[in-house]
Amino acid sequence: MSRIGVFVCHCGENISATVNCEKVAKITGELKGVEFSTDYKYMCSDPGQTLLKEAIKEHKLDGVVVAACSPRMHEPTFRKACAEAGLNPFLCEMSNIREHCSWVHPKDDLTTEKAQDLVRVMVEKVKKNKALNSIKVPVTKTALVIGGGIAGIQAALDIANCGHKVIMVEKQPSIGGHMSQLSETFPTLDCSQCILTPRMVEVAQHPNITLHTYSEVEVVDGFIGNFKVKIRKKSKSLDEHLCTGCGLCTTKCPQKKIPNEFERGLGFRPAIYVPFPQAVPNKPVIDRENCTYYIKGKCKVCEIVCPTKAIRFDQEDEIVEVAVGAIVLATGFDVLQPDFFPEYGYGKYKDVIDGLQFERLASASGPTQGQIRRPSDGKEPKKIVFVACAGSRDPAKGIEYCSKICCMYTAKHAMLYKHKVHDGTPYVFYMDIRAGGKMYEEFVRRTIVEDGTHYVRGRVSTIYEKNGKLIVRGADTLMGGIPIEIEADMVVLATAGVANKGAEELAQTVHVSYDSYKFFAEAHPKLKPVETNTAGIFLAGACQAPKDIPESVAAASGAAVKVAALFSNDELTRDPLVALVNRQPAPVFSTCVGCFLCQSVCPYQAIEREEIKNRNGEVIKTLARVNEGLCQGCGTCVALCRTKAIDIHGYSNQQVYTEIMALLND
Amino acid sequence: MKVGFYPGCSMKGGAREYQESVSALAKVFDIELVEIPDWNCCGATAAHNLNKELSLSLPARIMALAEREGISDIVVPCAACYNRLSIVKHELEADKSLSTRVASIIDLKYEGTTQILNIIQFIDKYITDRLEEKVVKPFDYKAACYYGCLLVRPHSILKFDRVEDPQSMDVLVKKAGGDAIDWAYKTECCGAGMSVSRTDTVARLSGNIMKDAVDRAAEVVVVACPMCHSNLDMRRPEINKFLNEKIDIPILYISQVLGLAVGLDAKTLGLNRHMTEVNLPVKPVREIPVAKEPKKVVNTQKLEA
Amino acid sequence: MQEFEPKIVAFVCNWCTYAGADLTGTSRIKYSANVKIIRFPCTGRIDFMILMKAFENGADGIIVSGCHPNDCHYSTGNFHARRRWIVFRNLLNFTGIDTERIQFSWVSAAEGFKWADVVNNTVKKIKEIGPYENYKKIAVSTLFNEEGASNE
Amino acid sequence: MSELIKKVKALLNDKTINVFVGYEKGSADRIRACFARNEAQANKVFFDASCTQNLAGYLLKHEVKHFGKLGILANVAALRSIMQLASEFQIKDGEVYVLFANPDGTFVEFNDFHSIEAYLQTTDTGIKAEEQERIASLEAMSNNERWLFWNKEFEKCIKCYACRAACPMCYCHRCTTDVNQPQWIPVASHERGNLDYHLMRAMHLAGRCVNCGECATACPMDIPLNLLTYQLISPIKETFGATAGMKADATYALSTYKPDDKENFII
Repeated sequence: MSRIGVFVCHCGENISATVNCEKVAKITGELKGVEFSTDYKYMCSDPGQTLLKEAIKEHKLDGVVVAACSPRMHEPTFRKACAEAGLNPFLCEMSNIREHCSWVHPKDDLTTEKAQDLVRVMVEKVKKNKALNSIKVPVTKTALVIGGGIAGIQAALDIANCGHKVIMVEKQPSIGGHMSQLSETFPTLDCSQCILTPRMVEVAQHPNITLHTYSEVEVVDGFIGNFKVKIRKKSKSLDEHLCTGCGLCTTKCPQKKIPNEFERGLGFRPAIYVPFPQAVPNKPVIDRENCTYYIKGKCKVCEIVCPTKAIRFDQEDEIVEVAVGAIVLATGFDVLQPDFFPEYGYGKYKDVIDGLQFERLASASGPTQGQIRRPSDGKEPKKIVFVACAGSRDPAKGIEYCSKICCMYTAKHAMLYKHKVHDGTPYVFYMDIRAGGKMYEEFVRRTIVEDGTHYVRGRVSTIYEKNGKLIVRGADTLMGGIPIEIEADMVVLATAGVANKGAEELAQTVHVSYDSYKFFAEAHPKLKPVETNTAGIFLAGACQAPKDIPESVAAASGAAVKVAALFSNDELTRDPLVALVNRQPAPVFSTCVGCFLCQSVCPYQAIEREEIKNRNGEVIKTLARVNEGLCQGCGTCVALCRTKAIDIHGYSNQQVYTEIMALLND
Repeated sequence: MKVGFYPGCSMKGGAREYQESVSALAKVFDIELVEIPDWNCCGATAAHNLNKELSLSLPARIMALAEREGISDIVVPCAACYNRLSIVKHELEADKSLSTRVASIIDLKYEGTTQILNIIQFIDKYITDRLEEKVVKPFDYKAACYYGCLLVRPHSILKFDRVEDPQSMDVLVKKAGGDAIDWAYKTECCGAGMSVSRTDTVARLSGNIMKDAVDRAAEVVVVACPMCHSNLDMRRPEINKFLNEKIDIPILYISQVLGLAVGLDAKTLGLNRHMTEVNLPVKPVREIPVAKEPKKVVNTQKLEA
Repeated sequence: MQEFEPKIVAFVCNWCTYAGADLTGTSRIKYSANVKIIRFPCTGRIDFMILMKAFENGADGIIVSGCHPNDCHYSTGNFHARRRWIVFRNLLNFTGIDTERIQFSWVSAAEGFKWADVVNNTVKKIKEIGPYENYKKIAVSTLFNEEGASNE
Repeated sequence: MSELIKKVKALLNDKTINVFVGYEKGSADRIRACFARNEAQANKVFFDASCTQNLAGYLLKHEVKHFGKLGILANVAALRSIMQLASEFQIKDGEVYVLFANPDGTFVEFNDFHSIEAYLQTTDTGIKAEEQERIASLEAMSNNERWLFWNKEFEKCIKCYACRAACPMCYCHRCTTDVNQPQWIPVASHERGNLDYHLMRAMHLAGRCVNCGECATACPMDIPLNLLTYQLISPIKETFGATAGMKADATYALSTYKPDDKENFII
């Protein structure tokens, strides 16, 4: 027999003005199993809570119903009070007789009757409540950062500086990402390498950071605080401990004509190479696809010249398994591929290049040592056209979003061009100039006013070559849409920023969701911008959406704080209102039949497979199991389960069934 | 093989050679073109400027008639007619109540089951596979394929291969043995219906098209639209006056190009009907790479004007 | 004769509609007292059998409400619920159960006015169609409180 | 016939299978399922056009499973049952030997799920025209007429659960019917309990029913139970693009979603 206490709150006059609280307390006090009932002016006040606590002790209550405001308001208050009085907090329920009753109905008997009904429902529900304990999950205080661009670097350093271990995985032979390819950065025009490389070195030297370059994440298992990750370290064909990074091998390699990815095809590199001079780690890798030895079976020039005998042709990929408590995704973005723009001749005409290629041309360490030269004949372009929104904001091309960074870098390109080619004429075709940001609008103004860049508002319809010139045809919509043709020497397309190659596969590997453009999805667009729907996995930088450097860094620091907060306790405490699959004595084990139709409804991948084995270790049954660390308690699986093998604490089948019965049968 | 055929007004008038060449080509490939009985005007530009229901009902009636005849595919060689029919089909598909309304106006059952094919889609569906084996006189010329607007736009409805830089006519010309050049005016405006009212505008727009083609050494411009054809062909004196040049390269329909390649004679294809004389230079014979039995070698490519 | 006061039960999700109904209260927008709310974590949790039980126990109308598509607190619960209702509604129609008596809606935490409208319109509609006699007949004729067994 | 028996014997002899689920003639020559484990039993295996039962219903039955490796004489419905069971992780590829009885009288071995999927793509798996008509005629009725129709049908139900036992998809060890905390479905076979039970059964089979019709065949009271689940097949296909029992790795229509699923009743 239950001993339930009912506490009806007047909320000053907020409730009692339309509900007869004394009557509610009296009538509900007569319900079966109610041991004590009372009404009080302000239940949430200190005396009100004291009243509650003392009643629990005095009447040895085993369940409490507070009829007051919305549980969304004061449920935590009263559950805490119960806990302080020694009653399990999950044996306390609230009836919402203010927002759902007194405030929305007039003063009459029906309103009081409704309040009684609402209390009765909770009295019956609380009889089915179970004492629950918070779920404790241990936390491995090591973070995995996937991606070594500026976002990954920032996140790794911030976490490491909080005193936690960080494992960084980078796909390329060096960290640095796209930022290391940039020439100068808007709006201050400081040199990208100059501000980035100290950070890269800091990562390499930080005692808390372990760096795996030329590596990829293959498998992620587990859940918040307890991930198990397999990392494939691709073979560099090199003993990194022996290599001193002298670079002799890279100068002697007979293969010299491989398009250099770092220069975006504007330069060449050998088969054994360091991607760029400031690379971290500054040790070469052998590109096996292009290495003469791996193709033809002989060469080995690098091995011969290596002073420390560090070359290892037979080195194999290595799989490293690590345990981490949190993951930061910072895998960045990519730009559109050439075949996207047949009308712009990108990929067809050598002098139609993309923004990243222009960055390399403008970079002092680039293929032209910072001189603006056109790729076809090396001449200095005297007339140059920049096309903003090349692909972006174009529903016909399937990219409806704004790539956000192009307005600014295009203004920067025009400015850099003008600084380097004084007698040159830059044109910018644009749709809108989106220069929201500190000093951004001023920067664009400078490009237009001081550097005399011709901004033409309109889209380019086509670009074609004629007599050695690139004819750029568009319309000037501010001049009444008149057609405009420019005979340019070079064209730079501000190609749309798109999700990185392999983003979809990675999202599936780490179990995070992604949007229709394959950018990783945040848990809430406003209030949880660096969290994902998978607890313990966070986002930093342009893997989420196109972002500029300051935004990427801010997001990275945000993600790092989330990781640090997670790591601030040895154990994670979670609300126990989670789903569970029932257990029964052998040989049934559970009424779950293992159809796993519930698996795909779970937004959190919390439903796992559990194999029941006999003494010989043979699997005799495979059951679903809810991982308490991942379950967020939505209960969609509960409603789906045909055998009612899954139930959920707090909203159990027994509880909701009883609520309906109580509500409709007075 | 039977395919429905909608000629529209131009096939019966200014572009008779287009119909003649399409029919001749179809015959070579054993395709029977069934003219839709009692067909009417597609409404052209006029109807949809005046009355929405009229502009929907005219093409709907054509398609309804085809349905009644059990025709599943209609080839519509005129790009303007093709455009109207396709857009109406799309609009009626998207709005069932409109479709019901239109059916009551035309007093015919309209299901929207017929496929509307432009000339290129028609060739791709029924001819391309067998084209190369039938080529006896490779069309060995530098050809500028001009698509114009009505064939390719709006892209969201017509879904032509690449809206800004279409390719499919180039592919056909190449299959016929030609050299489809890369040029810049594939989809630029020819001046269209301004032909009569503003001949000067047409001279300028079509002039730019012809100039670029000739500058890139095109020997012929290939089209798939009677309107484009008339502007580039019939307005040649005005074009030449505007350009202050003498451009004399011919404008051929894609059906004529393929017709020549499969060995049809000039008269059958109606080449004599063009305003600008079709005077393609005779080229030295190129060996046709044929795997099976060697084809008859033709020494001269004689064109009767 | 006393006016028919229908019994209407609302099954709502905690994050959107429950909060929206709270806002209705905070905004002091009045609505009919016939509707009583049962809180669920998510529309995804609302088993179709719960609706059957409501009719069986004498409900004349049912409201099922949750977050708008794409707004689910758990990101996808309402999408699954929507599929479930599409199918269940088909089945109910086919078996002659009056689906007019079930009002499905999306009410967000900001839609206090909408919640009042949903409630008032549903009450109005149910008053018009009257008590659910068909279902009550089979329910009442056989009610020998079998459920009592589960209520310890 | 001898060919089939020979095949079954060979399968049993070389231990490919331990038991073959097929048909035999019982008393009064009525066709019934048989479970051949030896030569003598194999000799009784019989097949002709009258053998229409979906034998896949036996595959997960404990009493059959414990014999060991199973072979089955499958019709189209059984093939689809196997696909659906595979998608629900109840049968693994290669676990059951499948001999398909072609309507032309020949027998085909299906060695893997892939070949079953390929075959199902080419064959008619829809519901029969007369069943479609019955559904259409019910749909043409008024709501109240339908209510009366089904009430009358459900009134007959004696809760024998033969429909559940015959259904290849009702393989739960503990049916919700048997749950008593809370008692979702009243035990007694009164109108309310019957309505509850059949609604629940139809919902649990929505998106899973392979339209074999065994439920209606098994019903001793001749309730057209199959119509309940059949009726949901086409809306599920039209709205969600899903058909049960066509692929071994299919996803269940009710545990997936599209953000733009269409409905017209949620305000």
